[in-house]
Amino acid sequence: MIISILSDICLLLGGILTLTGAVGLLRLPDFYSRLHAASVTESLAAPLLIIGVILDTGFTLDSAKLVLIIVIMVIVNPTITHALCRAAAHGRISPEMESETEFSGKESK
Amino acid sequence: MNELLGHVNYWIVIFLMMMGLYMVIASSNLIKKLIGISVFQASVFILYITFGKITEGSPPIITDNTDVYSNPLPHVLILTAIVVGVATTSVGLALIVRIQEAYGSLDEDDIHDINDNDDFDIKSRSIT
Amino acid sequence: MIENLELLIDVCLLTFLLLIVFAAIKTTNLFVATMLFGIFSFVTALLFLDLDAVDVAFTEAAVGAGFTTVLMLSALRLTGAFENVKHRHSVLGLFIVVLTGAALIYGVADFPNMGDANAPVHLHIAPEYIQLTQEKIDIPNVVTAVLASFRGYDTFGETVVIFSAGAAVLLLLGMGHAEPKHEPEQNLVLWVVVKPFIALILIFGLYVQFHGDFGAGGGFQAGVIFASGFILYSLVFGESYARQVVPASILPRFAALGVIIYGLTGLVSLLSDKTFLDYNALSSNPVSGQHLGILLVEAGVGLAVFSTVLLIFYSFSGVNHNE
Amino acid sequence: MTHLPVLIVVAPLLAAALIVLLNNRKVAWLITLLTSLFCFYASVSMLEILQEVDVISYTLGGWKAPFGIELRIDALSALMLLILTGSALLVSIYALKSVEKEIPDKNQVLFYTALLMVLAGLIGISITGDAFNVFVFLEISSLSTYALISLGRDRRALHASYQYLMMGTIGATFILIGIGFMYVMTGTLNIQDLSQRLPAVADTNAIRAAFAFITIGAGIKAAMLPLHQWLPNAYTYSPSVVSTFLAATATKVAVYVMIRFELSLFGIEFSFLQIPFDKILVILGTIGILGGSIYAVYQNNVKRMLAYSSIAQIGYILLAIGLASQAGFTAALLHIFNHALIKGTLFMALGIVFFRFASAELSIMAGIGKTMPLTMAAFTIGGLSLIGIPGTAGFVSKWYLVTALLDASLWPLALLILVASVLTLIYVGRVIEVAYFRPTLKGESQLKVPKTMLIALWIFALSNIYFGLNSDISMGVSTLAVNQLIGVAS
Repeated sequence: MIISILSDICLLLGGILTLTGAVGLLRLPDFYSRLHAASVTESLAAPLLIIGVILDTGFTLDSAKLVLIIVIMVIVNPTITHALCRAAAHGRISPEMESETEFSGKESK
Repeated sequence: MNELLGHVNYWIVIFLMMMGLYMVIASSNLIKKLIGISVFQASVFILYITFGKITEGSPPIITDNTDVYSNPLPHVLILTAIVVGVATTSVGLALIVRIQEAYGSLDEDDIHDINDNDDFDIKSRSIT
Repeated sequence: MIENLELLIDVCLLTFLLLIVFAAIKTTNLFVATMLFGIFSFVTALLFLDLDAVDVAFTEAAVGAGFTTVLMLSALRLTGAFENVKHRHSVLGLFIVVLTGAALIYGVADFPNMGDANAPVHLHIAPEYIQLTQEKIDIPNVVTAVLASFRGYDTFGETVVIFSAGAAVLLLLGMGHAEPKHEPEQNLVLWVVVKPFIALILIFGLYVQFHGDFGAGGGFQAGVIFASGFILYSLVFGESYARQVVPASILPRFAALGVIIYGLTGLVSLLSDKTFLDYNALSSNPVSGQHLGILLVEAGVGLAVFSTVLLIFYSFSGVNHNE
Repeated sequence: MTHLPVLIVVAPLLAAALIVLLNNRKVAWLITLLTSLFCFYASVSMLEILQEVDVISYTLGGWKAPFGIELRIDALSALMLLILTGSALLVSIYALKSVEKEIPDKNQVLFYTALLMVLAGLIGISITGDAFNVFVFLEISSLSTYALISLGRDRRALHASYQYLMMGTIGATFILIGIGFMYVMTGTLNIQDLSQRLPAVADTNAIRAAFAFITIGAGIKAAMLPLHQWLPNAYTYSPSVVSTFLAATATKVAVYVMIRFELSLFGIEFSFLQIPFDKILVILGTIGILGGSIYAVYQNNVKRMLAYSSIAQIGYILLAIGLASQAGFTAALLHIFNHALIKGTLFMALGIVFFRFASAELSIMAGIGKTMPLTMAAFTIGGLSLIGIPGTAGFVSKWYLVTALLDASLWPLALLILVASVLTLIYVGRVIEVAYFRPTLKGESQLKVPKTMLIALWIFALSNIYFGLNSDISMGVSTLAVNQLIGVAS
């Protein structure tokens, strides 16, 4: 019973975080801050969702695989964000200092 | 209502196919055409997989928990078709790279213009 | 309730797909269109998963979302054409599209409802496949059984399709060679993380290759995953190093070898006067014969797909193809 | 020898792989030649077997028919096999020198690989008894075809190949949609099984839509007139060996797919009585004949001229099928066979012209009747056969077509055939006039025409005359095939 409530909470929290991440991705002004918003989804929301699922299904071989996925995500996602940032810096996309919102930002160039 | 629910998948997939086909015909850029055709093919794949689904069925991997398995045959066919699709895409992309090298453009209209010029060159050469 | 939930997820994913394609049509930036296509493939894979097609979903994720996107990006890099500002509106095109759509809508009107267990598709052949797989082949994954044994000839054709795609790309672009000056910039974070991951990816590839009888997976997915390990290596550490590990010139032969392994496995049964690809001939016990046959055939597929995928990647990423 | 049906497909596929493994140009050619020789032998011996049995069935993997894939060779398949393997044999003799000249050294090995895969794909389509398998082998042949076309010297070959890739993929996907629709209504993919299960669900939208999609898909591959845009460029700019082989075989196999699906799968009753497909075919055929011929008259590149002529010939075949009579079907099959001979001859002759002058423009051919007498004589035989002069193969099939038209009391269309023949006379006449009655251009090429090319060309040319004078073989197989088709349907 408690486990199922816990799982629900995890799932709900994960869902909310995903949503905020998505909103951030749309609303934030430049490439770097958008990446920041996306990384929230990656590094917290997704593990939370997976933990929720694990709690719900109980501990089987499948949940071991899910744990592995969490581990991989935790390692890989920051690396990808790092690589993307470097690529952006390499491609001379400068962070926007003013807070003017620009939807089709400079990163498309 | 039942009819509607049972067919809504098909209708959306058909709309997806139409969009893919439109992308092929209406884009003048060769890469976009190729994306369009991949979308078109992928929607056909979804159509096939939809055939194979049984409500409350499980994936066709035999376990002790269930007796209802979705139809494995469409899965096999589409597995083959996906590979064929990728093969086509890669050949198409290779052609695109060569076209860009040879014509300096990936725009179909430009390429047609250049081709017409080539034709004209040959004619004028053969007259002289 | 559950059926409606499945349908709901379905419709949501399909709506996603519609939006993605719409955006892809609208965008004037080819890079964006390519990325959207990658997302499209990935959502398609999710949809397949929801429709119980685990093997297909796996293939779509590995091949469609992974490999195709990498290829398209490499092609974009080579052509350097990222902008595509022209829109053209073709009345004839719209007419053709609407006509096709109308014909499709007309056709599906008679279809049995989605998920109907009494549809003709589920009554003929498919039940026999599930039953025969349990009796004669004795592996849990029916898709693998149908793929490699019942319709093994199709799969042979499929392997040849991949091989011919490799040959076609090689004819068009050549093998290329790595640009010596063009080393990727040194990036310690990537190096540290990627190194163990390449090992993980390769192990995972092998797992998928040999676990195909029991769960989702098989030669195709394994081949792509195995190749993607090398592609990752090449992207992070530089292509010239990757080419030292697996030289491009050996890959066409590997691919051909894969096709030949498949073909010879089929031909062996002719010796004992069984038909082509009849794996019962491979062993005194029909069931273990089937196991052995499927193993060999999947190995051939895996080898052919791995080498072709890597070869195509080399062709696109190398330089100076037209000399 | 019971394994011939599968060996005829697997041999070229494995040979293609073997060529890559060995990676040697001469060996590649030799393997190609031996493989096509074997395939030709196999198809002839299967034709012999078919004199005694109705159909050769071969179940793959030891699974019986609707579960496993079945190879099914009836007289119609055997006719296609004869065309395919015969052309392949001659083309591979011809290829030795032509490929050396036209294809860069580093691509030659893969060229033969692709050629063998096209052959295997087309053979696979012709003998399979499984609807989905048609799609797989269609793609094997198509992918290799795209690569082969793109090897033409002209950069327009690349664009032609891309156009073909687009249209071909749409066509193949349409066929896939059609197969899916049939599958969803019947639950099976085996053609034999489908033809038994279809009548029960024939009166549904889904089956009618399936019919439409398969027809359009095959129509694109066959370059049926409004869907023909890919063909002229593809034939014009591809290397000679490729255009010869494609002109002799590729579109015919697409027509075969159409016949196989519409006559033996959907059945004559469905195709011609429930939906008026015969009328549609007659209209499309007529447009094709006239449109193709008129376009051909205006071309200055002889390869392109012949490409448009091919579109017109597909029109003849479709028109003959559209008559929905025994005579009409026989005429269609005969024309498939004879047209392969005709176009094989013409494109091979052009290939030799191209070999010497690196061009197939009409103006370049001035006076070459004197400098290349053997080549142009063969071209003339092919041309006469295309027009339909008595004593050539082209005459036989046109004669049967006109008789079939008169039987159906469609004399206006019979007149139209005559008009089209006059148009053919005009465009073939233009080439012959330039070749024989214009002064030779200065700067004559010194290249000697290799003997292998001439031998292959003349076998093709003489077969035009042989099958024009003695049509026992072609007629026999065609009649047998038609009887089986009608028998299956009734």
